[in-house]
Amino acid sequence: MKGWMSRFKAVFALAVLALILSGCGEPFLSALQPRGDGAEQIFQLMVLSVVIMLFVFVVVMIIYVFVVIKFRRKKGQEDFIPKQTEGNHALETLWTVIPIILLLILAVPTVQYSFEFADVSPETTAEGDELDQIWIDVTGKQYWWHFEYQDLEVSTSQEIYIPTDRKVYLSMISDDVIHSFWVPSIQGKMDVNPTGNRNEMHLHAQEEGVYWGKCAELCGPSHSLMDFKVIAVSPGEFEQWVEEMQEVSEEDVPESETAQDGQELFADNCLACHAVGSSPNKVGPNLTSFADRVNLAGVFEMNEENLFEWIDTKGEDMKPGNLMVDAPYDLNEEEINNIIEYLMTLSPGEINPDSAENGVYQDSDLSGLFPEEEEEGEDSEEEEDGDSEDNGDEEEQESEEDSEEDSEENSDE
Amino acid sequence: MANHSNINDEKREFYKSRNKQEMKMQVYTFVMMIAFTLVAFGLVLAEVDAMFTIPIILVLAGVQVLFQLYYFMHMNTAGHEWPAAMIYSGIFAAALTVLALATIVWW
Amino acid sequence: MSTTANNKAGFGSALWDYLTTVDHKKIAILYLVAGMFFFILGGLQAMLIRIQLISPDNEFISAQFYNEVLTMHGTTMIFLAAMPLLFALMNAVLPLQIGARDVAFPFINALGFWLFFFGGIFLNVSWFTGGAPDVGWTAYAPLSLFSEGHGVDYYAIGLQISGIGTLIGGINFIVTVVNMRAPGMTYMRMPLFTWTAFIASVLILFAFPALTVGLFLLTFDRLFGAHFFNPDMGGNVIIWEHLFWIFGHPEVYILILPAFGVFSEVIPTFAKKRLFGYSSMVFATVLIAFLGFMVWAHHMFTVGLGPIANSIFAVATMAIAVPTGIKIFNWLFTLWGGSIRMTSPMVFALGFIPTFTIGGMTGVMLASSAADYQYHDSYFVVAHFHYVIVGGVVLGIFAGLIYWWPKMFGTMLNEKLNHWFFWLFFFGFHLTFFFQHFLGLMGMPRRYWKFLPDQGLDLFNLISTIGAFFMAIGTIVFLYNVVVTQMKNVKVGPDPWDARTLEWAIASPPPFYNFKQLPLVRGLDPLWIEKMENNGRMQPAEPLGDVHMPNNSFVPFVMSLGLFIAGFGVMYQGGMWILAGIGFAITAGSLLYRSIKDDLGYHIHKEDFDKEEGDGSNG
Amino acid sequence: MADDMLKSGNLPEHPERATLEGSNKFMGFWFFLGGETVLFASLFGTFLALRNSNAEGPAREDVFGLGLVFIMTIILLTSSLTSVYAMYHMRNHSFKKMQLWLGVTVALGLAFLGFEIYEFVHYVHDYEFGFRTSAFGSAFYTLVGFHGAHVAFGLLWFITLMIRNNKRGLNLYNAPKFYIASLYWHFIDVVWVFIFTVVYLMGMV
Repeated sequence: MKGWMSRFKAVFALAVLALILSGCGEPFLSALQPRGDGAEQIFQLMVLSVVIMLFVFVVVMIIYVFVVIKFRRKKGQEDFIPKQTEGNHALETLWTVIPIILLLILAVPTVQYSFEFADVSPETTAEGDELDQIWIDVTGKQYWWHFEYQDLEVSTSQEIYIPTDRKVYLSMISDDVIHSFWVPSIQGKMDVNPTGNRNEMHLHAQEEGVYWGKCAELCGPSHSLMDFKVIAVSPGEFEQWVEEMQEVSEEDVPESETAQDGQELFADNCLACHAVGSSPNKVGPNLTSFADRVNLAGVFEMNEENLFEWIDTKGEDMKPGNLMVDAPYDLNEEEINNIIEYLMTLSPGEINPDSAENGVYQDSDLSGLFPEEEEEGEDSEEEEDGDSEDNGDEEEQESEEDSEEDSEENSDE
Repeated sequence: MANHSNINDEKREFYKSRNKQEMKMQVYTFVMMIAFTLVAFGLVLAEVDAMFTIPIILVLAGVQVLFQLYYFMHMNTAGHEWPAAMIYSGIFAAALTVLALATIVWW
Repeated sequence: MSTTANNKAGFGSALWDYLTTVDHKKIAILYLVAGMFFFILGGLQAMLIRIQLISPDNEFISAQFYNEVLTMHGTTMIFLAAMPLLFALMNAVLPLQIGARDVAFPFINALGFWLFFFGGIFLNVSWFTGGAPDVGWTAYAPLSLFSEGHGVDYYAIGLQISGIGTLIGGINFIVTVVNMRAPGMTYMRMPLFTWTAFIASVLILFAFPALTVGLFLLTFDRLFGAHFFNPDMGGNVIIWEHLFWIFGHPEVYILILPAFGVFSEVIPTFAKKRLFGYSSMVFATVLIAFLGFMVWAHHMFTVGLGPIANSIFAVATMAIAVPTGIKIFNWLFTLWGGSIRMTSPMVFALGFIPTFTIGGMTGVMLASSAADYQYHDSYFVVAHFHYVIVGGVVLGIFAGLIYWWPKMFGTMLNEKLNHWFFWLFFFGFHLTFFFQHFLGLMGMPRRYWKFLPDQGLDLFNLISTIGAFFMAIGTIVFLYNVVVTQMKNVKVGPDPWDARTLEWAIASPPPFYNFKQLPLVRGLDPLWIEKMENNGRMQPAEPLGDVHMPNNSFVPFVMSLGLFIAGFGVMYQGGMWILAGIGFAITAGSLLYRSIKDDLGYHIHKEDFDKEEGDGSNG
Repeated sequence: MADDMLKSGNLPEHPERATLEGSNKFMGFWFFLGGETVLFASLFGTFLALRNSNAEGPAREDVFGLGLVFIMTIILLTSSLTSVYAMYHMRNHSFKKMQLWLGVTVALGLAFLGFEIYEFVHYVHDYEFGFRTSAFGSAFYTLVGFHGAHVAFGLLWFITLMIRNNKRGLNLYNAPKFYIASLYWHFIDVVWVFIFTVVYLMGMV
C-alpha cells in the first residue's frame, strides 16, 4: 500500500505543506504532527482524503465562480428567458461515476487501516519470532486514568511510560461512565466502556517525548480536565523504569522527619483510596511516582501551592464533580504540609518525564522484563498446548484472553 | 346519490359472492396459521436441535406475518401500493435495527 | 363557526383563533414563531459557550452550567428550532405546491404542533427546577443515569412528548402528498420541496420510533428502576447508542433534505430555468434517505464494534456522497446558462453551495473509519456538523423563509437588510467554524468546558468566538427586518418573485380555503407553463363548487397540555402522582371526546365565495 | 355531502375508504403501522441484546412455560379471524353481524389480556422475576408489556366504537374507524407472532 501511495507523493507534498503552514498546534498534542505509527498512518489517510476532496472542491468552485460571474443578470440587461434544459445524461453519468471512483480510492486504505488498528497480535522480528507483548490494563474513572502493566506488577495513574519503537497494547475498561482514550500525536482514540467489554488498541511511539492525552467522551463536569500523559522513553530506560517501579513499597520510609510524619498521616487518611507501589487499590489515583508527575491531577502545574489547595479543598473547585470531595478526612494546615512533603519524596528512581525529553537513547529488547516467558507459554499460538487454565490466576487475565480470541475470530469472519 | 337500484343490487350480489370467496380464503389462512403455530410449538417441545429449530420457527413466523398482512389486512387487494411500500420500508428499517442490536452491540 | 371567513376582532379572539386553528397556514406561523423563539434561545446558549471558550482556562461559567448549556444548545437547535422551522415551511407551502385545499389531517396537524410546543416548554422548565440536562444532546448512558437531579428526566419526557408530535406531523405530510394532489399533479411533477418534505416525513416515520423506544428505556431506567443500561445488572450501555443513532442519523437527513428542497425551488426561480436533472434529483433524494438508514454506526466508530462493522458502515457512509454530489452539480448546471437574479434568497442559496460542499468533504473524511479515530468527538466533528447544519439547514431555512415570506404574510422583507443579514451571518459562520476543523486536529476534544493554555489552541478559539458575534449580529438584523416589515405592512401581489410553482398562483397570503377551484396541473413547474403558454393563470380542474372545511378545535391544545402536566407527575412521583393522574385523564378525556363527538366540518357554499376577482385564485 | 356521511345504507363496496377522509385515515394508519414496526423492532432488538443478561436473577428457561403461551397464541390468532369476520360483514353492510363479531373479538382480547396479567403475576410471585430483577427482566416486561398495552388500547378502541355507533349503524363516517381499528388489531397479532417465536420459543430451545 505504501508504494501505491507514493505515486501521489508530489500532490501529498503540496497538501502537507498547506497543512503545516496552517499551523498544526503543539507537537505533543496535535494529530497533525504525528509522533506515533497510528497517528502517522491516519495522517496519511487524512492527507489522501484532503487531496481527493480538494480536487472535488476545486472543480465545484471553478464551475461555481464561472457560472455566477457569467450568468449573473447585469444591470440594465434585457429580461430574457433562458433555455429550459431538462438535463444531460452524459454529464449526470460523469458526476456519478467519478465520485464513485474517488471514494473507492479512499475506501481501500480505510478498510485496510481499520483492520490494522484492530489487530492486537504480537509483533514479529525479522526472523518471524513473536515478541513479548506489553499489555497495559487501562481503567477510565471520573476524571482520571489508572494503568496496570500486566505481568509486570506495576501500577500507576495519570501517566504511563511506554518504550519507543515497540507496540504497547492497551486493554481498556471504565469503572463508571464512558470515557475515550486519545493521545492525538501517537494514535487515534478508542472509547473506554463500562463493564462487560474491553476495548483493545495499540500505541507505537516513534520518538521519545511526553505526549498529552485527553478524554474525548463527555463524562461529567470535569470532562475537559481529564488529561493524562504518555511518556515515551527509549526501551532501555523503560526497562529501568519498570524495575524501579517494582521496587517501590508503601513501607519505604522517607528521610526527613516531617515527611515521616506525613507518611503516617497519609497512611491514616489517604491509603484507603490511594496506593503507593503495585497495590490493586484504584479507588483513587495510584501515587507511586507522584513526585515525578508532569502535572498535578493531569492538568495543574505541579507545585506545592496547588497540591495544598487540592488536599485542603479536596479539589472541589479545581476539578468540579471529582469524587475525592466525599473523602472523610479532616486535616489541618501543618498536617497537609507534612503530607505534601511526603508526597514529594515519591520518586522511585532516575527515570522520569525528563528522561523522555532529554534522555539518552538506550536500546533493549525488553526480554529482561519477561523472564518466565518460556514456561508461561503466554502466546499460545506457537505452543498449542500452552494451556490457559494454568495461568488463569487472574480473572482479568482470563477475560483478556477471551476477548482477544473473540476479536481474532471476528477478523477471520 | 344513485337511483339505479337494479344495477346496484346486481353489483351488491357480485360483491357479496366475491367477499364470500375471500372469506373462505381467510378461513384457510387461519387454519394454516394455527397449523404453523402447532408446528412451531411442537418443534420446541420435542426439543429438536436448536440450529434446526430456530431458523424454522422464524420462517414460520415470517410466513404467518405475510398471511396476516396479505389476507387478513387485505394488502393483496388494489389500493394498497403505498401501504405495502411503507410496511416494507418499515420492515427494512426494523430488520437493520434488530440485526444490529442482536449482533454488534458488543462484537 | 360561520361559513364565511371570520372577522378579526381584538387580540383575544386572534389568540383564541391561533389556539384552536387547524389551518395549515396558521399552524405554519405557530411553528415559525415557536421555532424562532427556540432558535434565539439556542443561539444565546451558543454565545455562552463561545464566550466561555474565548480564552484558555476561562472561568466565565461553571463546568456544570457549561454542560447544561451545551446539552440544551444541541437539543434545542435540533429538536426545537431546526425541525419546527422546517415544519413551518412545509406547512406553509407543501399543500399549496400540490394544489391541495388542506392537509390530510388538519386536526392531527394542530395536535402535532401543540405536542412539539409543550414538549419544548417542558424541556426548558428544567432551567428553573434545579438544572437542565447536562449530558450532551446524545445523552449517552450511563452518564445520563449518573446525572443527578431531574435534568435528564426533563430531557427524556420532553423529547418524548415533542417526538410524538413530530411523528404524527410526518404522517400527516405523507398522506397529504399521497392522497391530496391536484388533478394532473403526478409524482414526477411535484416540486422538489414537496418531494424532499415527503421523503423527510417518511424518514421521520421510521426514525422517530427508535428514539421513542430509547427514551422509554432511559425513562424506565431513571425513574422506574429498570436496568437496560446498568452494567451491574446485566444492562448494556451500547444499546442506547445504537437506538439513539438509528434515530439520530436519519434525523440529520430529515433536516437537510427539506433544505435541499428549498434550494431546489429558489435556484430555478432566480436563474429563470427549470431544475436541471429533475428526475435524478428525485432519485438522489430517495437514495440519500435509503442509505441514511444504513450508516448510523459511523457515529460509533470508536465504540469498539470491531473492524468488520466499522468497514461496512464506512463504505456505506461514503456512498452517500454520490447522490449528494449529484445534487450539487445539478444545482450548478441549473445556474448554467440562466439569468441569475441576486435576490436575497438566491444569495443564501449561492452561499450554501460552497459551504455545504466543504461540509460534505469533511463528511467523507469522517466516513473513513480509521481516520475517524482522530476526528471523532473532536472539534473537527463540531466544525463538520455545523457546516452541514448551519451551512445547509439554517441557510436553507432562511432562504425559504425569505422566499416564502410574501406567501406566508403578504409582505416583503427588506432586501437590503436581508443582504446585510446574509453577509454578517455568512462571514461570521465561516470565521466561527472553519478554524474549528484545525482545533480538533490540534487536539481539542468537543464538549470541553475549558482548554488549557500553552497547547496552541488559543488563537483559533478566539477567532471562533469573534465569528459567533458576527452571526449573532446578523440574526439581530434579520429580527429587526421582520419587525419593521410587519409594522409597515406593505402588501405585495401573489407572485412577487416571478416564480414557477403552484403556490404562487394564489393570493399572498392565500385565502383560508387555498384554492377556490382545484387547479389543473399540466407539467412540472405548472405556473411557469401557464406563464409561457397561456395568460399566466392556472386553469381550473373542476367547476366552482362547495368547499369542505374542517372545524377549529381546542382539543389539540388540551390534549397536549394533559401530557405536559402528566410529565411532571411521572417525573417527581410520590405525591405528584396525582398530577400524572390528572394529566393523563385530561389527555384520555380529550381523546375520548374527540372520538365520540362527530366532527364533520362545514362547507363554504359556492355562492358565498367573494364575487370579485383578484383573490388571486384561478381568476 | 358531509351530512350524507352520517346516513347509513346505500354504501359503496369499500365504505372504509370511499370518502377522502376515510381514504386519508386508511393510508395514514397503514403508515403509522409502518412506524410501529420500527418501534417494536427496537424493543425486540433490545430484548435480543439482553436476553442472556439475567445477572443473578432467573434466566429464560427458568420461568417461561409454553402451555399458557400456546393458549394465548391461539386466542389471539382466533381473535384476528373474528375481526376479519367483522370486516367481512362490514363489506356486506350488515352492521349487527359486524358488531357481534367485534364483540367476540373483544371477548377474546380480554381473555388474552387476562392470561397475560396472570402470567406476569405468576412470574413475579413464583419466580421472583420482576421488572427490576435484571436487565433481562426489564427487557422482557417492556417488550411484552408494550404489546399488552397495545392490546389494552385496542380493546378500549373497539369498545368505544361499538358503544358509540351501536344505535346509528354503519355509515361512511364510521366505517373507516372500524376498519382501521381492525387493522390495528391484526397488527397486534403480527407482533404477538414474533413475541411467541422470539421470546418464548427461542427462549426455550
